[in-house]
Amino acid sequence: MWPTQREVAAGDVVIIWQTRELIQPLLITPGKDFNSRFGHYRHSDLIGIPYGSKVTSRNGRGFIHVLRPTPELWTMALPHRTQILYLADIAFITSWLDIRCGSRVIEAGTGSGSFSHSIARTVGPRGHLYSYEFHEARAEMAREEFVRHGMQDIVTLTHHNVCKDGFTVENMADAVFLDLPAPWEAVGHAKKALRKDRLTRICCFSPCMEQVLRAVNALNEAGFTDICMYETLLRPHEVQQLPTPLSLDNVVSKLKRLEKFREEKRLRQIANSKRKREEDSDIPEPDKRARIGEPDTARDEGGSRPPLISDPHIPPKADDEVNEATVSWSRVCHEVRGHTSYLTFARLVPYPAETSSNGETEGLTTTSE
Amino acid sequence: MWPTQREVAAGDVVIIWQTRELIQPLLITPGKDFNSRFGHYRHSDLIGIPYGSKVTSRNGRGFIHVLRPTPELWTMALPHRTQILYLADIAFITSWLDIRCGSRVIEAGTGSGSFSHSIARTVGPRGHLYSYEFHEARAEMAREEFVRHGMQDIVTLTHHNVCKDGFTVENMADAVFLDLPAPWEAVGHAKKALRKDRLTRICCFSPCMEQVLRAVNALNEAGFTDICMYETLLRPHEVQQLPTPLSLDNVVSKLKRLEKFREEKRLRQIANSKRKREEDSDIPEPDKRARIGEPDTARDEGGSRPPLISDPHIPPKADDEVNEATVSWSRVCHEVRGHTSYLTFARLVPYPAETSSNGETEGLTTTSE
Amino acid sequence: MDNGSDAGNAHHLCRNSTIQHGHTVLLKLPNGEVRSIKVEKDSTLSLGRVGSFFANELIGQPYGLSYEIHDRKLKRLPPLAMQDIAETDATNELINDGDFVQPLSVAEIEDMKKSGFHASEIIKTQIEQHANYSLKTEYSKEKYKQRKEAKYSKRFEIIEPTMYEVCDYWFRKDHHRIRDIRTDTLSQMLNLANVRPGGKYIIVDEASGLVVSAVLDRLGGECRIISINDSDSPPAYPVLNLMNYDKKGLAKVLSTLNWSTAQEDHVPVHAPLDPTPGCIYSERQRARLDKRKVASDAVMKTRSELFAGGFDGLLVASEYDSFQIVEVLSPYLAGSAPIVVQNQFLQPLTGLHAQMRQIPRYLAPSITEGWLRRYQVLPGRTHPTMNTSGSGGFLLHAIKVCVANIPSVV
Amino acid sequence: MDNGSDAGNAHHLCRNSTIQHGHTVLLKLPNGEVRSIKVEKDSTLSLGRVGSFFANELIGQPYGLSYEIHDRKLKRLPPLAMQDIAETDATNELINDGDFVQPLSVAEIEDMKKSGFHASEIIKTQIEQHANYSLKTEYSKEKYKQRKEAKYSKRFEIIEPTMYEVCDYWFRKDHHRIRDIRTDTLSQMLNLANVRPGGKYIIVDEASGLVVSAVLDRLGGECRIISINDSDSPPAYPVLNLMNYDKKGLAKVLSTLNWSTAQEDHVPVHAPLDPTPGCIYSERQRARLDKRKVASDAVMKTRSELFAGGFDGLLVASEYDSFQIVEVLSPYLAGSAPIVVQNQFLQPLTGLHAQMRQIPRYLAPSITEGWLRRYQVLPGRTHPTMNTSGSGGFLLHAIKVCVANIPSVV
Repeated sequence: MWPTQREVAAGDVVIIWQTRELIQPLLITPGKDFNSRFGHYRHSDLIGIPYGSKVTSRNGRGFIHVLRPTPELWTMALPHRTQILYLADIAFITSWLDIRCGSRVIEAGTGSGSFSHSIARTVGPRGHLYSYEFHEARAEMAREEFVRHGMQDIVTLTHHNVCKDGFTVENMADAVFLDLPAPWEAVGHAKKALRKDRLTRICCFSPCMEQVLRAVNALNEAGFTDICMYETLLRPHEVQQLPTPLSLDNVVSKLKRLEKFREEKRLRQIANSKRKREEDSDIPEPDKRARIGEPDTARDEGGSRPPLISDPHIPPKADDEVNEATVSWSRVCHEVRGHTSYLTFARLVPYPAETSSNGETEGLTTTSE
Repeated sequence: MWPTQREVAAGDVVIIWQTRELIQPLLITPGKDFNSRFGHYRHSDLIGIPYGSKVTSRNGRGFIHVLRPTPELWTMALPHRTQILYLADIAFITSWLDIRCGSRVIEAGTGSGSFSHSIARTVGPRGHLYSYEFHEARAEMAREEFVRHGMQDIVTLTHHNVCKDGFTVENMADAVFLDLPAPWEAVGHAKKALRKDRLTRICCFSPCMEQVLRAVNALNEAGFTDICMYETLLRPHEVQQLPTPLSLDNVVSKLKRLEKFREEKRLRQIANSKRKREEDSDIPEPDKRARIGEPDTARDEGGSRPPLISDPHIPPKADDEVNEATVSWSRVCHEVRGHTSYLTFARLVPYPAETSSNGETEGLTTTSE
Repeated sequence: MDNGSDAGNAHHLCRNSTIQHGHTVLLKLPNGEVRSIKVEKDSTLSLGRVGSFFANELIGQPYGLSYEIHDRKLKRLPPLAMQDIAETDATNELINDGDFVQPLSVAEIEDMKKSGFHASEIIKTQIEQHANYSLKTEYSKEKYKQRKEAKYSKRFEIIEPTMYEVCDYWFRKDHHRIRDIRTDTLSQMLNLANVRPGGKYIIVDEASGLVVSAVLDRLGGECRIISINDSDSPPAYPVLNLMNYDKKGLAKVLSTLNWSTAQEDHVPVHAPLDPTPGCIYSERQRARLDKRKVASDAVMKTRSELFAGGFDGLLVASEYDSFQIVEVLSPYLAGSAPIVVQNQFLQPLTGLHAQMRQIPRYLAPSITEGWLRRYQVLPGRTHPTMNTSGSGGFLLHAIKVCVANIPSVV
Repeated sequence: MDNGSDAGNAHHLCRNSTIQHGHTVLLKLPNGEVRSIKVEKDSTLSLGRVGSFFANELIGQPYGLSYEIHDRKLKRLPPLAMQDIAETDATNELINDGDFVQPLSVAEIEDMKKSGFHASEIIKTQIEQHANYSLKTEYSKEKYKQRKEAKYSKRFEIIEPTMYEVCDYWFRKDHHRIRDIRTDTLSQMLNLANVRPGGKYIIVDEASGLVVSAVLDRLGGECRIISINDSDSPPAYPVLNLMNYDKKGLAKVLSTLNWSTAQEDHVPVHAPLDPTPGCIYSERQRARLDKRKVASDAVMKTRSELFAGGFDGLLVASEYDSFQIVEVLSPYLAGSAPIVVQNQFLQPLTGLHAQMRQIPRYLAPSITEGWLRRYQVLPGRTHPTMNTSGSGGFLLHAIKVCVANIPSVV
């Protein structure tokens, strides 16, 4: 799998983290450059630096972080060949299927390889992943990717229609994961591939409920038991630094000042208008006068508001005594993933009836391992 | 519906709130007593007090709150005749079905009346609820309850199998709510009952996915459109007052004091043991001596720990400088409702094709209202 | 029966069932986008790519129907049956997750180049992406076709402005301005506050008028509302515009105070409202004085009404210190009246809860968070929507009780 | 191949696939309850109403099978097919919501009396409740029957102690002691921390050893763990007991420091570890001195190992100030190593997030909450479980990066 040495070496696949939304893999190739809106970088400058380094572009346009790939980072960075599996599902499936260091696992199909990378990491060199992909070009890309990532000894990739042709191994897998449009067609083959000397497990990954109902039925008929179904998601929370909520006292005092200001202004205007009227007493039509004065007053009232006056569309939160205190509040992000797939699980129990003709009444036996 | 006057009167149904878990209705009947583990109360003492009063038992055994019934409180207090509908579902269904003051609504079945009370409250005397219940005794209890609650003018209750016999009204309901095991059997009848002069709406309430799939199909075939399905729940959060998390500094200083104490104790023990050995030098077997002394030492080490020493099973959070500061933190309650039912909604649009022979190509028409 | 004609009735603020001149209406376009548009007599309404038509075509039409534009004329369409409907998630799903049905984008090619892929690999991928399309299931093909169709259809629907639709529209359009109040949360607020015909409510609405509009719509105006705001001007409730209420009818059921005039010890700084004897006033000045007096009298009347108390519920959706709000306004609630406080963050309600539960006047404060899930229910393809809203806001509710000790003995 | 026999191997802490003398095993009883029981050779194990049997019957048996007790002997049973299974929710649903299938309880009768119902009404209700039962659908009847059966069955199952099952068992038994870490959250911690064979991890586990156990189980001991605790004694990790690890093998992969010995400037107050010249020591005293020296050497070695750094990940589930913990321990992480902090409350992680994002050493701190839903999938009766856990804890994860500025120019 990906190298574990501390420094970046030529030929390593590294993860270039630019922003949360811009994370991409890079094959370190001396002589090549990496260019992005966050700067220009020579691959050769990255060789020998510790993984996890922040690298600044000398032209000052920005910086990048050079990270060691993990299946989780790879999932954020990988070129999507199909809809991919995400952390919550992968993690939960791995646990439920009891996939551990040394496990032998089957997956179909390979897809974008998101699950494959995570499982290969977990089972390690003592375990093995048998991955099947129906689509030839996709299988080829995945195969090259696995080689580039040093996973060829852990993963065996087969271009194969498992629904029709079954799996290439028999009686040896600890766990089977089916990410297929019609998993029920592969359930029988999966049973053959699972080892019979101990408890083994299966998972069908299906986005639609109708697929679940058919898969459950097929699993039950094939003799799988403890059938159960889960959904799991991650709710991402975002943290916001916000001003401490204002006290009503601030609002009241602001509103009072505002009222006083307006009243004073009005009285000034009346006084002005009175003075004018007295001065212009030779003009006989006060109505006209008033009509002339009116727009002025209106403009004045509307246009020369003190800065404290609020736009009625924007509640006036600011005050003279500006509230400097802030709080860190969080909430779930506005738009989140609402569904990925239903996870249908089942177990295959090595009950002696499987191998004996009289299971129902047979006494206690001990399986030898 | 329930009286709106400010004071409790004889014949009122009130809600007696004892604890969050103990909320019950009470019909105020002069001469009767109300007895609970929170005290003894005369009904007549409750007459004339304002709704919302806290009433103390004179024997000092406790107090109760006398509340005005609302459909929400009633749902918490009602005698369950069937599995009941809860706030989140009732509220959402009411909104989606556009049930408002004046609406004419159909529900089947009545069940425990939780939905009926909420709808009757919302449509008010200008609207009407036609409620159907298949089960005779349950219908009878609901009928009596509606009378006791002054709802007889708003609700018409019919004991009736709507799947077989349909509804008692035609072309007049604004909305239909079906809480039936096989809603698809009533969809055709519902269409008849809905008015055709404007947009109307329907909701099927089903706990199982298989019921949803059949209901969706039936709605589509009956000409309902905009079929959609929702689930809604309330996540209750609990607030806890907790000590502010301790700093590591406290732990470190405690661990250091502890280490010092132990070392001093050990040195004391060595000194003691040495002194004893010198005093008892006539005894020739130091091994035996030590063996005798050993249990003492062990007991001492194990038994006379200073109060600061931690039980390894309970991490020692307390310290000399006890942290008095607390924080209010919240989390979702440990066990919560995970599912009630799936809510399948649809609309019935008054498209002229309904009444005309050539709907597909017909030009614009204005319905007269 | 609902009809726009009696909107002026003091007891009824009925929802309009037909579109009238001057109404603002919501239209749903073929791509699912909802747009608000003002219907002015004799004008032309443009829906961008969907086309244009004469506003008069819509006037008098009932809400809730679908049309197609033909030569600026509307043709009424039958509603879509399920088999004609594209995936709910079509747009999102294909953009976010289903890139595989599209040839490589320029950005993707750039990314591949940057990742050190050879040109040959990129070309191979391109071919694969196309091959992929032909390999896709019927299901995916249909989706792709429908999305294309949605792009070019001239169909649109007039949305009936129910409270549910209006809330949903604003939640999608600008959830910040309605403080993240989602349809489920709004519905719960109305039920928890026991909103019923004939009720009197105090509302603090900094959610663009959504809460006020919801109560008005639910009760068809058979209610009395005092709303409290933080400004010296009447509150701007843009959500209310979609209700197309008659202004006079509205004024009879809804009055507003601000945090200053809502104080019992508030002393208005106002000038004498009657003309000063000996002064000569122009007609305009006199009209202004009259208007001032009417406004001032209205405030005084609303103040008296508030301070007289006996309100049936308090609904709060505000940015200010919510404990202060509850403390200032709860004295005007009748015993047993519900208090419902909304916030888009949990933390302020946690604090409010901690403060309220110290005070016997507030019975059983409880915090809840709404959870809502929408499903696509197309035949054989039933599943929850792939994307959803993360949060629809939090609620704290409690019951105002009377603290006076009333003893009882058997 | 997994087998208990090689548990002493330094590189393998394999899970036992058969039950051995001294193992603690989990048993699932007919009512769904899971119980832990210690299997001691030649003893009798009692499962209450289900019955008793000789422990030796279980020794040597593989995990994961079902048995029935007959005369203190075990008979192995075939696994239950779906049609033989009772509702997942059977117990809860009937207790919480389905009172209608039961006659009135004494408490209900009391409540009805108190509510002013007449005796005749109560009797009517009683009759109705019974009538109700006969009217119930086949579905409900079956449920009722199955629940009755569950009560009297002698069937039990030995649960294979997978990390998933162990976490689930503790979450149900005492979620406080594992800090609300649900199976989904625990799984995410392992993946987010990039737990892989051969990795070195620093773990702060105040979750009864759940996190330490999970990492050990996932890697079969092919790893190195330093755990930091807050006590002067080795940490009590009760969850680890269910793993039935060989003590010696465990000591090779797991070492513990406390917050004092994990400080670089820590000066041990210890006495001379070599015998004081001229003193006479008993054999026991000498042994005690030796033991002290071994313990002290181990601490010194673990300290050196920690301070040498280069760890592959930090996992924290602690009650203490999590920012301090991260600040103290992150220097020992290799560049690019993940940091994963769990808490059962959101608020402390919100604070931690606000502090960490000020510091360039922590890349992209993110907070997530796990969401998990279980379904019943019986034929024709598919639905999510009626009751579920409200919270499975929160996670903050970030990546430790190197702050040294490395410039690059093209």
